[in-house]
Amino acid sequence: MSGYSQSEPLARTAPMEASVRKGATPVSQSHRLPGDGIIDRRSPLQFSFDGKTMTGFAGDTLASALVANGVKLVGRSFKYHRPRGIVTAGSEEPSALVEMRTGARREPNTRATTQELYDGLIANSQNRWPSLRRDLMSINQLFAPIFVAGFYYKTFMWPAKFWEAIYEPMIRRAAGLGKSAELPDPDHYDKAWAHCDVLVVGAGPAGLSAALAAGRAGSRVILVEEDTLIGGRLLSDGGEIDGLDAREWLRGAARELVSLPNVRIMTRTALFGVYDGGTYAALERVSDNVAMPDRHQVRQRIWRIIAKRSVVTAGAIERPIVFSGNDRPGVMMASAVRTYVNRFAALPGKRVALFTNNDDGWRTVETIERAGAHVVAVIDPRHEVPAQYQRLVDTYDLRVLAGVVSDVKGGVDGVRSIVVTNDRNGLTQRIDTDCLAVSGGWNPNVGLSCFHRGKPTWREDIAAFVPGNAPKGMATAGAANGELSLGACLREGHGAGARAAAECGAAGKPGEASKADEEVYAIAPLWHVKGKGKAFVDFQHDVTASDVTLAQREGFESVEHLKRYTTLGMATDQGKTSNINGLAIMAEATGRTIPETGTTIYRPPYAPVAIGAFAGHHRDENFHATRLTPSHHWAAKQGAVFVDTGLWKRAQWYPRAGEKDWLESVTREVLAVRNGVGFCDVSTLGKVDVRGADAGVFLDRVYINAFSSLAVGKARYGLMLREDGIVMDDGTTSRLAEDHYFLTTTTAKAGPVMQHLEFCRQVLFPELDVQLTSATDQWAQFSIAGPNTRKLLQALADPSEDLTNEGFPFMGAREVKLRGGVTARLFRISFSGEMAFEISVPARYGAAMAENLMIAGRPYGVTPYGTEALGVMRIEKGHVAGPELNGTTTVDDLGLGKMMSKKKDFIGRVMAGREALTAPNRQVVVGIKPVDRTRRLRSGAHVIPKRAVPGPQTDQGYVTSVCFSPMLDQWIGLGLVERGRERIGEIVRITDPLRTEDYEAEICSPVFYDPEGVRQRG
Amino acid sequence: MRIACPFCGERENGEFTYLGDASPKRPNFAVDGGESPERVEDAFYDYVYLRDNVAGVMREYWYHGGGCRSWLVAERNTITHEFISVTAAPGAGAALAVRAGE
Amino acid sequence: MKYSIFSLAKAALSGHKGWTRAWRDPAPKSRYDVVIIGGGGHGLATAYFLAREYGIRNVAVLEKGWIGSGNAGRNTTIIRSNYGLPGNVGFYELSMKLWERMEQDLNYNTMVSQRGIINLYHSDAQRDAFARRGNTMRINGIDAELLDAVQIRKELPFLNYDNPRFPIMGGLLQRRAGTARHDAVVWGYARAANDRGVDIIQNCEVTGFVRDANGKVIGVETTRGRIDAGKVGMAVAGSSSRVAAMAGLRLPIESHVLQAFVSEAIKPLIPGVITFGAGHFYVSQSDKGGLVFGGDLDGYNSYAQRGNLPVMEDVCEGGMAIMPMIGRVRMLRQWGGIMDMSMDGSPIIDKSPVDGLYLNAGWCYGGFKATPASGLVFAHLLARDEPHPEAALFRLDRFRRGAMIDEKGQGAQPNLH
Amino acid sequence: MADFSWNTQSPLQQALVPGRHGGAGTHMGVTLEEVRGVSLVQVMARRGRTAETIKAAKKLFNVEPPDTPRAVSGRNATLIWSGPDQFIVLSARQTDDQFARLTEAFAGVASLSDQSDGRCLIRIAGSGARQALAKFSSLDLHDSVFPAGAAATTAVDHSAVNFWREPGSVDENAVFNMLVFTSFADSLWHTILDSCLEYGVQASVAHAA
Repeated sequence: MSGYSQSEPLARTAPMEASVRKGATPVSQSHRLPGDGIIDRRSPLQFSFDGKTMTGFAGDTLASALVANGVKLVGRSFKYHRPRGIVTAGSEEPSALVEMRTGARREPNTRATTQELYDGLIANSQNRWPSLRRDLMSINQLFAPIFVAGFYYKTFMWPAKFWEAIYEPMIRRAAGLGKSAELPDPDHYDKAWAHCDVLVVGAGPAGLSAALAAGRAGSRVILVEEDTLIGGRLLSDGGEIDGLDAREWLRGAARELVSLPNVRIMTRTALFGVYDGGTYAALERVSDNVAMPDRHQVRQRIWRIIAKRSVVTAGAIERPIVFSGNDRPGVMMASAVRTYVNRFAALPGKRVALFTNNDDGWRTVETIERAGAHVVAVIDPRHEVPAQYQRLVDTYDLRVLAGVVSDVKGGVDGVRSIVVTNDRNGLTQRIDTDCLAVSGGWNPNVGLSCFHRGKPTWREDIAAFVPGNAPKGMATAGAANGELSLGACLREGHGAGARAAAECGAAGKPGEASKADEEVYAIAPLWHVKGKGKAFVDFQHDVTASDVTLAQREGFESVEHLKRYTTLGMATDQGKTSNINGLAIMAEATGRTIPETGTTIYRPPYAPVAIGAFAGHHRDENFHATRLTPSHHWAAKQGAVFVDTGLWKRAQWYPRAGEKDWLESVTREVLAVRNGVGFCDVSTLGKVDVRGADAGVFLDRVYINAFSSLAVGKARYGLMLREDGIVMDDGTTSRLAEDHYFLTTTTAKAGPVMQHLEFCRQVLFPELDVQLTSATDQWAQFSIAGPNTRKLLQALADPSEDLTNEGFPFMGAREVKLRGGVTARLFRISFSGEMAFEISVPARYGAAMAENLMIAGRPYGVTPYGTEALGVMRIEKGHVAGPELNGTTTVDDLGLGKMMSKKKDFIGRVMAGREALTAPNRQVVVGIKPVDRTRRLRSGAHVIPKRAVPGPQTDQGYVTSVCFSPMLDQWIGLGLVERGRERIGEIVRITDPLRTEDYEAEICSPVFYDPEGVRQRG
Repeated sequence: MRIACPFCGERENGEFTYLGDASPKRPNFAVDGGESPERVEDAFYDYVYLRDNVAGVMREYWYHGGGCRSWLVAERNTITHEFISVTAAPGAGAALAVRAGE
Repeated sequence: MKYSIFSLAKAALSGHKGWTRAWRDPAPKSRYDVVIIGGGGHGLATAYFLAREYGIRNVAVLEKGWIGSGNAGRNTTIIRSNYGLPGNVGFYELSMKLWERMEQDLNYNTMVSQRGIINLYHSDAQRDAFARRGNTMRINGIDAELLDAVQIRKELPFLNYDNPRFPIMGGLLQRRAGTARHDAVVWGYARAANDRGVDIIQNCEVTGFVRDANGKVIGVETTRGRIDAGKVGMAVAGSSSRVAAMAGLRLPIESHVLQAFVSEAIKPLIPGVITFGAGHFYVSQSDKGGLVFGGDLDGYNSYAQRGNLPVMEDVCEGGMAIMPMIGRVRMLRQWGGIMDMSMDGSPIIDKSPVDGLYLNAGWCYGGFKATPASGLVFAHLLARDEPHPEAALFRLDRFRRGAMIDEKGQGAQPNLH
Repeated sequence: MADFSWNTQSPLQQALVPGRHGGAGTHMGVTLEEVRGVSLVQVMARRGRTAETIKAAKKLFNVEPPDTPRAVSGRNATLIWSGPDQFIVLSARQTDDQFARLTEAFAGVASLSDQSDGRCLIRIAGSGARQALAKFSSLDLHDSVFPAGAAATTAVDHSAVNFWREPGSVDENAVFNMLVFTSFADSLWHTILDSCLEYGVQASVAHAA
């Protein structure tokens, strides 16, 4: 569980997964600054990027380490394969995506800006061939004039066959970014729950204030932060709070929060979704900062956080400006430049140009100059220097240019120079620089507040959208709410935290809000600098300003059409840096305002989440829980082969040495039962204790036949319908006492039937005195069948028990004492058609029962049998089961119409009478025997008239269940056949095109064996 | 989604199963009560198949099968997923109850 | 303006300034022969076929938002005709045949990609059910193959065959199935219908029906005024009950939310469509590289177009069960669509009990693959006042008669279909 | 003929390996324990007989059964709320007629069902217990919400579980009890164990006294 990570050791040692190329001497950190920064210079870390070994420090991200090593080129773009560098320092990064790790742990599209550096880290660039510097796919740029938005909808249509054969494979190969691993993910994941009163999202100044206020007030607080450290922009921009240096204040705030037992801080934890009922989802990156998770530790963990209130203080994202060449490596957001210099002591450029349309961008000047680098020019379209920054101009003798950046020159090695155009007199000049810092203003992070389809509202003064109707219980504060000054963040955060705590009933005092300057933030919106050359809106998907205007010309004016037609904002960054610019350009093109144009729907997850994390523990053998029968381990010892039926593992058959296949084993088991005695664990059948004065009346209403008339000590076969008249389930139910029935269901329907019975009890017939308890797991139940069953039982039962036909007639049910002092429930019912009993003992005796049945039955060659033999015998007897009770068959279809009581109402009675369900041409259950006795019959084969041609008109039904019948010595089956019962003896054609089989078969009675039922009464 | 079971308190919806609209009432007729089969079938057809499918607050059945096994009647807004109320079915527990509709 | 590589190249020379609107943006006329409510794939296809096949060109398609803003733009783009029951079998095959010539018909690349669908089975019972269905398909002249584990391994070597839980035993394959670019289908039909004179009117919400003395529907009230119509057809799956209620109708339909997900773009990994038989997971890979996947309904009535966590988890668990190598691939987007869940899982295309009002509803999650056929048969119904032969069983009264078309055998419980 | 021997078997006989599992150092953050030899009886009041049921219980156990999700200790038994107007009687299994005698005591006022073999009792405690539980239980186990004696019927891995915090167990010594379905026990044990491994687990078997 994540604690407060600044008090954790920054670097964990772990074995390296694939070794960084040793020998190669690491590149020195050419762009690492001497200044402080929040990195641990005592722990140097080695890593490799595209096979080149470099070093960084604990506390670095991969991006900051690359910056420190002077690396500019990091990736290639999606469509044109243009060289791309690092644009931001956060999870909004559109360009610096890398393939992390190798082999089974290879992980595509990881943002270098959020990946913590660790010793032995291996990263590679992606979407390039053969190499990042010499990417032949960049030939696509030559076709750029053709590859405009939506071009593929207009071509690749002729000839039709070419699409799958040629065009599409080509497009698919070119598309996509990184490569997924090809081996199963070796790491573990889990999912956990957390509960709190107040959830604070984002640990910047606003979030810390909110957490402090709510925590002091005494409410249960969870503070989540996606970064490894708390502090947000304080870590990059510093400032002064309560007269203290920001970092000093931060340490104090951290100390206080940690001291509050009701506050829990979760770093490396990104909130990604807001769901119903105050459910929030977050991803904790537990081990992504090491090469391999520790033993017993997970890679990532998903948190479902249940909160009464939430305060979203997720900050804001700096906005690029759209101008020609704005995607060149070395063009970086101004705030990112400050982060790399101040937090990571890494210098993105030595001769930095700044292009900003707002006051905040000007902060960058001091950062660069103090770092010993030089600001070659500040380009501000506002034509005047903000008052509070005039001093900078004097101090550093700044070159300030009124106008815009109209072009950027450079290549794979990054920016070389920029062209500045004075938008008033049109004069241009070229300025040499190795880094262009850009600030187009700030977009508050409105995503989380819009996940319930809320619409953000436009604020003209900051030229940005702010949260609109946020989900119930959510408040937003600070930059996330459009308050961009440090002072306002502290004030708003504190207020929101205090309010949330109060709403949760916290009685304590929230204390005072910390104070800081509320600097003015002035901005003159600038979305797009018109001009020649490609001006990018969406860096990752290569959507340019002209793509947006083309979409507009073709009528794709709705923002959703724009998105879908140009793929703007559909890349892995979900348009965090591009959407607003895109719709601003669309607004301009359509002459609408930005709020009129509106935003696309914000959709979770806020940042992409590994699929493995969502699965958590539930994979491989834990994909679903497994249910074991009481005799499971015993059966396993006998070498049983198990089959999955629902969640259960059941013994399918018990192979013996020398048997060549399953059929031989199953046939042996059947013959052993028919000629001697065998037993089978049927504990998986659903069992329900039905008790109460009205138990009988209740069963009369849920079954089609009567049960109130059933005598104590007797069992009866029952059928249940759904209210729509279709058969739901069947089973035998016994009356053990006046007010106690023991009901059984099929294995598959145990759960649904229990739910249905409770519905009948609590909703439909609440006046009845009935109590229901599931007894499925309480009893180990075995079916014992075969002519020697009675002998076996007499050996097992107490001598005082009369098991003769008179003492225990067919369909009898009662308790019996067994030798050794165990009491069992004995039911004389038969699924196999043989003389048979079912016996139940408490589950703890299940294994002993199996052993004792073997002992008691040894003289009679007792044989354990599995579900296959069970199936064979039920088919030989024509008993219907799952394949016939398929959710579309009626009682009459199954040939059980006689069971339907006419004297009472019961669930499904009325709807069962509808014309189409009682039509004479329905498909009904019959027996089917291939004419050629050597023929193998297969389930799923269809039945058509003898000389007919297969077709929709001649299709008359299909084979539902088949088996090889040892008694008839041929394959037989049950089927659903049109008018089947009128066609007994008719020869039909079985057609099975899937398995290219076609042969004749006879329709016969479904009861193949002992039709008079002599044996089971014997 | 969280559902406040009147017996167990607020729980994950994973503990519950949904059945649907709680407004339709099962027609209650006596066998050989003289009703024409047509009219009885019509009544059941309506009960089994036809739905208001409300966009807004609807009454619906939830079963707390992963909990206290009570059938519940909830009022929930199908546009916002917000629960307005959750009450127990008439026959939940041992409470004396008359048959629905009587 | 005809689309082709040549027109594209020509336009390139002029910096693509020459392209015009793909469809006009007309103001509604006061009367149309046919008004279709709903500018999704089905509504637009219906208009297209009315104009092309039945010569009815005075047609308006009314869309309350932007065309394709409903389920047409929210589905997982799968096309297939692997159904098992009379009614569905012929209808979805008709649709498949229309998909196969769509691009040439529409002069629009809708990226119909027949890369196949494999429904995996994990038990004998599932195999038998697939065998029954596959044979039905073959008997109806539709391609289907039943593969065993060895054959599946040849097709999909990357699946997890060692999964100790519910191992893969085989699958039902339809090679002609696949995917199509869902938005392009909407735009293609819109452009083609527009070229044949159909008015496509966006941001025009129907607020009521205009009825004559006998109760016959003779027009609609909209947010852009009254529009008279000879006939009114509704193709508003997801909102069918709401629109029908304006005419006083109750339908055998519930609205449920179905979620869909897409991963970050990765290099080609999955050839066609795969569905997991022991859990709720199906997946394909888009041409852009994202894994497009989904699973089961959230399970409760909803009009919210967004779902909840348990289903996301359930779906990803299914994915990891058969494709554990996608564990580190990230889910990029999650969204929800509102399904018209009918009481037997099959659609309703029929005259409504109200004269002049025609229904095209109850698509459950079969709507996208049905788009072309739905348009054709609904156009037939509107033009001829009798059901198209391939839609003869999709009648509204089938529930009353007991003639349900219930592929899953779940009965009148929409959230189980 | 010689009598048959009826050895009993726990559903965890294979899954539960007594001893230490997981963990980094010597610290064992969680203790996992299966309690064998228990008698479990589900008591459900008959329609309109709740009052009589409570009276009968009071007479037998010298304590009123909980009418809200709680567990109370009575004479030789713990009564655990398991739903409206119903509770589970947990006691040590002694004689075979235990269930019969209880049934007699509640005759006519409540329906009883013997669940002694239908459920498996697992106890989890230790400093890491709550953190481990958070991975498989959606319950809020904070002292203020789930104090000693609190009970819940809930689901773990989609399987119904009777869950309660041992009456009188406080702070670090909080003990959480789980009654899981017998057929699920083996599978759930692995889920629970996996959730505990990172904290270090001491697994053992206990017998109800």
